[in-house]
Amino acid sequence: MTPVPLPERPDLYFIVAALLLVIGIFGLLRRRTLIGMLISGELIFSAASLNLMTFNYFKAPDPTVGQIFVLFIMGLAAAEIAIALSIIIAVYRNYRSVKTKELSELSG
Amino acid sequence: MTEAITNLVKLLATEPYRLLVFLVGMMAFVGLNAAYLVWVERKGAARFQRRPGPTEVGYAGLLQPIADAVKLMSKQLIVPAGVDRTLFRVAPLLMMSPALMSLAVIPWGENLAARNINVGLLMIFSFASINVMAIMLGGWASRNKYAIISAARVVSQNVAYEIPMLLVAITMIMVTGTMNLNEIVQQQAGAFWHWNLFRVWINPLMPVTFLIFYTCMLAETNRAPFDMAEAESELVAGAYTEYSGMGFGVFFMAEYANILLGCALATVLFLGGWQSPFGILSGVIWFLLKMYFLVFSVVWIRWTFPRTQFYGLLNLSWKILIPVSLLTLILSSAMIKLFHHA
Amino acid sequence: MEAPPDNAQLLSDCSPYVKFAKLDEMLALGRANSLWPLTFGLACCAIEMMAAGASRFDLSRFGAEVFRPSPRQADLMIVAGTINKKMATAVKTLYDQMPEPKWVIAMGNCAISGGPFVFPGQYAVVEGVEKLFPVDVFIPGCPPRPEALIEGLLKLEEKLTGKRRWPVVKSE
Amino acid sequence: MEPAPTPPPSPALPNALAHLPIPFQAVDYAAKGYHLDATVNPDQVVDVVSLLDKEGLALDTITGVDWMAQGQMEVVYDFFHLSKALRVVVRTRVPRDNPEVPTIQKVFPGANWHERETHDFFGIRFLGHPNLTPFLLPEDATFHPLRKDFVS
Amino acid sequence: MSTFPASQMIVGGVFLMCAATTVAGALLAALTARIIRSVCGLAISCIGLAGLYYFLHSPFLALMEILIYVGAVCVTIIFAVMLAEPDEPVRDDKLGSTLLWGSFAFVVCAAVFWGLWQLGTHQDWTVPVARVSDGSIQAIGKSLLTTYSLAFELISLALLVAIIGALALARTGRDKV
Amino acid sequence: MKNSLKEIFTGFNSLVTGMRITLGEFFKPIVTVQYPHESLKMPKRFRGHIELVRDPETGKAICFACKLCERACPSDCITVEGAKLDGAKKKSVTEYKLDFTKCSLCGSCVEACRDNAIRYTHQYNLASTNREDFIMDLFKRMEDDAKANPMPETPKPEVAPQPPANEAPKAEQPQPAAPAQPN
Amino acid sequence: MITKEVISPPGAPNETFVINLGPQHPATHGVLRVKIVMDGEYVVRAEPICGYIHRMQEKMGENRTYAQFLPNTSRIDYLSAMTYTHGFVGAVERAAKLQVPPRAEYIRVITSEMNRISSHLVWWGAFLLDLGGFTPLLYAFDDREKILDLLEAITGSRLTYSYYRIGGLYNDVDDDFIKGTREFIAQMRPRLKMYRSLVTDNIILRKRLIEIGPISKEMCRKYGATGPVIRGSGIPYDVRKVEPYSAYPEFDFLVPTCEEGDSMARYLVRMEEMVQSLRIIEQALDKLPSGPVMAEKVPRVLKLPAGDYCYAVEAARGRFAVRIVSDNKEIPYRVKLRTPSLSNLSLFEEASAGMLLPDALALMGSLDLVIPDIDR
Repeated sequence: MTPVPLPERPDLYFIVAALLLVIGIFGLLRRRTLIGMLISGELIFSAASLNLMTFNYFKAPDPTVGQIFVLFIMGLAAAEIAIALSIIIAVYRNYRSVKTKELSELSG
Repeated sequence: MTEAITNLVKLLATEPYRLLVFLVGMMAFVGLNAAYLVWVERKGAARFQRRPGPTEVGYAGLLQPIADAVKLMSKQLIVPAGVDRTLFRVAPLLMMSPALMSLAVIPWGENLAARNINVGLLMIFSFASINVMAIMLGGWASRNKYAIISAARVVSQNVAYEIPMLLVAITMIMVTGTMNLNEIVQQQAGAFWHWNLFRVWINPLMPVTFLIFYTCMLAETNRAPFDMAEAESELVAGAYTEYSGMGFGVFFMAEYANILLGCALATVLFLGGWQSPFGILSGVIWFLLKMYFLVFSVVWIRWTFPRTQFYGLLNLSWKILIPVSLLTLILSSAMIKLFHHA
Repeated sequence: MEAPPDNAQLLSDCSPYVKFAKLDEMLALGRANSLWPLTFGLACCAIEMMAAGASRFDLSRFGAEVFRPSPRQADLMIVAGTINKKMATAVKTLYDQMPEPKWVIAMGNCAISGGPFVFPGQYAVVEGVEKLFPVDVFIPGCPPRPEALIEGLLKLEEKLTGKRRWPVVKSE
Repeated sequence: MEPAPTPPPSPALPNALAHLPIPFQAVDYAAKGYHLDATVNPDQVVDVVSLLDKEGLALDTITGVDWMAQGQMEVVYDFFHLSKALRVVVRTRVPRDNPEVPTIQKVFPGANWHERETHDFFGIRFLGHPNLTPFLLPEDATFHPLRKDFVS
Repeated sequence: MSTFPASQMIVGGVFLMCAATTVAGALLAALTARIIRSVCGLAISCIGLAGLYYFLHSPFLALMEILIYVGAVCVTIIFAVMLAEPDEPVRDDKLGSTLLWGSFAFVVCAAVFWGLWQLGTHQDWTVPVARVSDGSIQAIGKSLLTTYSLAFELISLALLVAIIGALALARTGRDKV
Repeated sequence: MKNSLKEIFTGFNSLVTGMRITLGEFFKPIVTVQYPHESLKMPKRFRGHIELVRDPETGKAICFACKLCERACPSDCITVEGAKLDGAKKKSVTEYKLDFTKCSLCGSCVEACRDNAIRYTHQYNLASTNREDFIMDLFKRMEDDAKANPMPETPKPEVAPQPPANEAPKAEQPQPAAPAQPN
Repeated sequence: MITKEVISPPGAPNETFVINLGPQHPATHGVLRVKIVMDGEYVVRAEPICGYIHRMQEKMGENRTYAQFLPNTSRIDYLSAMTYTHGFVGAVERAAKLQVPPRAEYIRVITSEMNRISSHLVWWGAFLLDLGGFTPLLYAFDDREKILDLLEAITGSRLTYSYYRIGGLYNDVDDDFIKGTREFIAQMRPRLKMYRSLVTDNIILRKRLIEIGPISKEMCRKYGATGPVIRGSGIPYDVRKVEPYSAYPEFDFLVPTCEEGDSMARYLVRMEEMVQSLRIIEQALDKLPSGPVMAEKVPRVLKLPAGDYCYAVEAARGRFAVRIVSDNKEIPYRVKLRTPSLSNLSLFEEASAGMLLPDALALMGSLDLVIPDIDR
């Protein structure tokens, strides 16, 4: 029996997705700037998308569903980026800083 | 013997080899073309200005690009103090590679594409969007005020012009019903009125669509009159100000490779690709003829007009091109729905 | 600023041990035929420099019409005009910003020696661009005709390649 | 784009500014190249210039002359009229060892550069000038080359 | 592909390269101190991810990933970086805390992977999958405009709101200064 | 709306007109004088650097080192030395140095010379890698010329020099015919 | 025009940055340096810094005799050298009470106007180069070569003519010149029409110039701007009309003006001036009197009577005035050169505030600067 070719092994995708998720969470927690956190957030989105696609490809009967969901995720991510960046720029203009530590006014 | 040849052909026909051969061939072709487009540009500019242009280096200056290449390669590469070294070095490559990769899906002739994929059109657009990143990173990494202003301009310009370009692409996808470039060309077989440019019965605004595409192509490749990125009289050399030697050379080549790509794409989408205008004797020669005519017109435009003002450029995109391209999109879909499909 | 080894220097250092003759020749030929000047005019001579680039005389025949606005991409600095003491530092900086190998043409009498603006007790003019950095070709005149600039370019090519490819024009 | 009417021929000049309280002297234009000439004290300069401004004259130039033998510096203000042939010269003299004149930059903003240039060349200080730094000379220049005793 | 003997290996290699690119890009994005490199990391990661999508037989998605993430999202972020220029502040915490965070992350990673693995292999999925469509662009288009038309509309609405919101935010931010 | 449409139309039209004009120029013949292969003829009055004129009868320099040119030169680029040769009535020039790198080609020297002893050359394409090439010894130059061709063929003042500033001009013809002389 | 209110309220964060245009920059046509404080792409404050080509012209005036100073005048504004020499020569002649023969005056007018056309052609090309169009520069230089050929044939030099002499001219013109000039006029008129359809009507150019960089009449007066700048703002000030000199009163020509005061107005004024110059040359050629070209009795050693003497001419960039202060010696006591570019540029700081960078550079180009003319 020939070994399963690498691209056909779901576990590899899972590893990548898990790594992406963890790196994303790690970055989200460790980053001190808003844009850095945003980027980490994007990584988490990517992890979710990859996971969805993997399950869809290997386990689901309709291969379009996963793609459509990922497309939706992309759309949402784009929207989120637009909003988030405009907030960041507005914050920057008002407070001259995008470092989360210095934005105590926001929480208080 | 014949068997061996058949085997060889079979081997070549298999994907990886074919891809490899075509990619290498494509790179050589693009490299040569980009170099000689510079020559065409210089010769053309000279003739528009009633002078001979390069004549002394080789016959009719044909060795000029080679002399330039030799010189650029042997120049000192200055990486100025304070720049972001990695990004500074990566940016030219990032500019060059997407253009090369995109050219792999262009069908130069029947069965003459490195890779005939179903989403060829999409691939070109998605890779083209990487260009912006490249100029931007180059400008940013240079740590030079002119370069940064230029980078900011490039982004707003390319974002503004990507929208009408994509809208036109969607129109074309709708009209042709496919994203496969090979199929798009095949649909335009026959005499020249079968070309998409003249298919006014599908969309009466087809020539306008072509003009929009052409304008956007000029803007996306930062060509005059939209060359805000390297507006010499304002920003010195714009994003490329700090680049010397081959770093600049690669940017320079990539610019011409992008022009080549834009013109090739316009040829495929609107001018019937390799199809001959008379319905017979189709072949790669027609493709090249059409493409070089477009390239010539790009040179022609550059040496005719002054540069647009930056807000004029954005106004043109947001106030004219986007509404009109939306109009053509809607019009085509309506026409297709009403007259051409069930 | 990083100073990587100068290619030309490296080559000439190695030449006793390695035969670089052909390569050298090719490089010289390439360089000589693709001299991109810096867009840099100072005074009257700059107009003649522009005229030399214009249709009547056309520098582009020698591949030298690619005037680069950024010193990083230029090979040749045509100092066309008077350099005064206020400008001298800027010119020097420009020269330093150009990547090796680079050449300088002093066009016009002002660039060669300060020209007619030198008089006893003068306080402003640098008496010749040679005081700032080495010059390869001198073109006298006030201002020199565009042909003289082309001739200077040919002289520079001759200096680079060691032979003159063009006929010598005798005036009269 | 319309062609402008030809300006009227010059009026009888000596009295053109006669209503102003300035001791103008009429000068033969053909011989000298200007019509009216006035020498005033340094502290009157701003007032005189304001009056000329109200008359609609434009500032031509400001310059200095170093009269070393007399130990004086002369500051010369040239004005011209925009529609008739009327050139007015206003002069003032200051001691050479302490040349100070009030600035007319508030009246004619264009005087800014002319005054800086005059300061460059002669070392005449224009009191109240916002930015009396070297204009044509290098930024760190401390010499005044057009003084007659200048040696480089 | 089957006619080419080493194609299995090449394909496997390319696959691993994609996976590695994805992870390496993500690491760069999360760890580097300079924001601009972080964005580059995101872009690299997205390109790798696009490769993975390609292996999952959805080239359309792969190209959309590049178009949207690299061409739009990353460019926008770099643009914002240019406007705001926030470099990461120099970290003052000690090695110990980094190790702590790292090991914590590793544990989470393992847990997540284990969970996914369990889910993927041991759950009772309908195997083998009977494909009801070929996953082509046509199929996606049809689904988008039939089954998922509501979601599609909602996403469009969200995007519209986002654009307007972004415009409003950016404008007021500027005017206040 | 109508106005903006009109603007778009006229704008587009202007672009097309521009492109038509440049295309027209594209097909016109070139205007370039391809310098090392062909060259322009300098006009008779062209002011190159100066040179000493030889007397058509004796073949010697006309100049007798009166130093008027030296004094007239605004940028001090001429140095003349003369000496009385044995049995000669007048001095004759023994050294004539021109520092061409300072010259402003104003022509003061030629106008100052009362005997047409100096004239302009038509050297218009000087260039050298050596600056010293332009500190010229005009006397030596003339001597070399004398060795090459002992007698100047025709008396030819380069430019029919107009009366210099200090002489009252002769009443001239309204349009003087250009003196026919080969160059 | 898009401009921005540039004065930030007090306490607002400072978002500006400084860029240094020049002294070597393609847009400054030489060695002007402009220190621009920018807010994004908007110019907050643009301060020109001059002196990078200061060549001591006024100092040299005190070191040389009147005749020796003549070549210098060609090098102040090398693009309209004739008019500058005219200004200096005129001042000396006025002081020495020399009567210049009419033929000389006519030839002065012809050569000055040809020089004006060639100067405007260079401006036109360089301005278009600023705006990013390269080809017009070469067309302009092409036409300019024709003028230079004509002038070189009579003066012997292409740029720094030194053609006028105190009391007349260096030498007379010949038939070839007159014939050539007539030919040139016939060639130039259609070329100007071609320029119009190639450039003036071009939509891109119009969008870039119309309503960009307005300069008011009052600003012109306050800063002493002259030449096409002031005429572009609607004031018909032209030295040739207001203080007529030389043979100008004998010719029929118009002083073109535009009310708008924007960059396009200055552009149109210069284009129209070329047409008017052609008219003047044509009339002068028709009426060219015969006679000598040098005044009688020009003293060998010229000493001007003590006093100060002014003379103003209309150079291509505006009013050029010379003030000679004499103390009855061979060399002047003081030579003051009032150059138009200096006054024209001095209003740039005020006029450019709040503009976008490319617009500000278009404004600078429309002022038609020659830097040695500012720095002298």
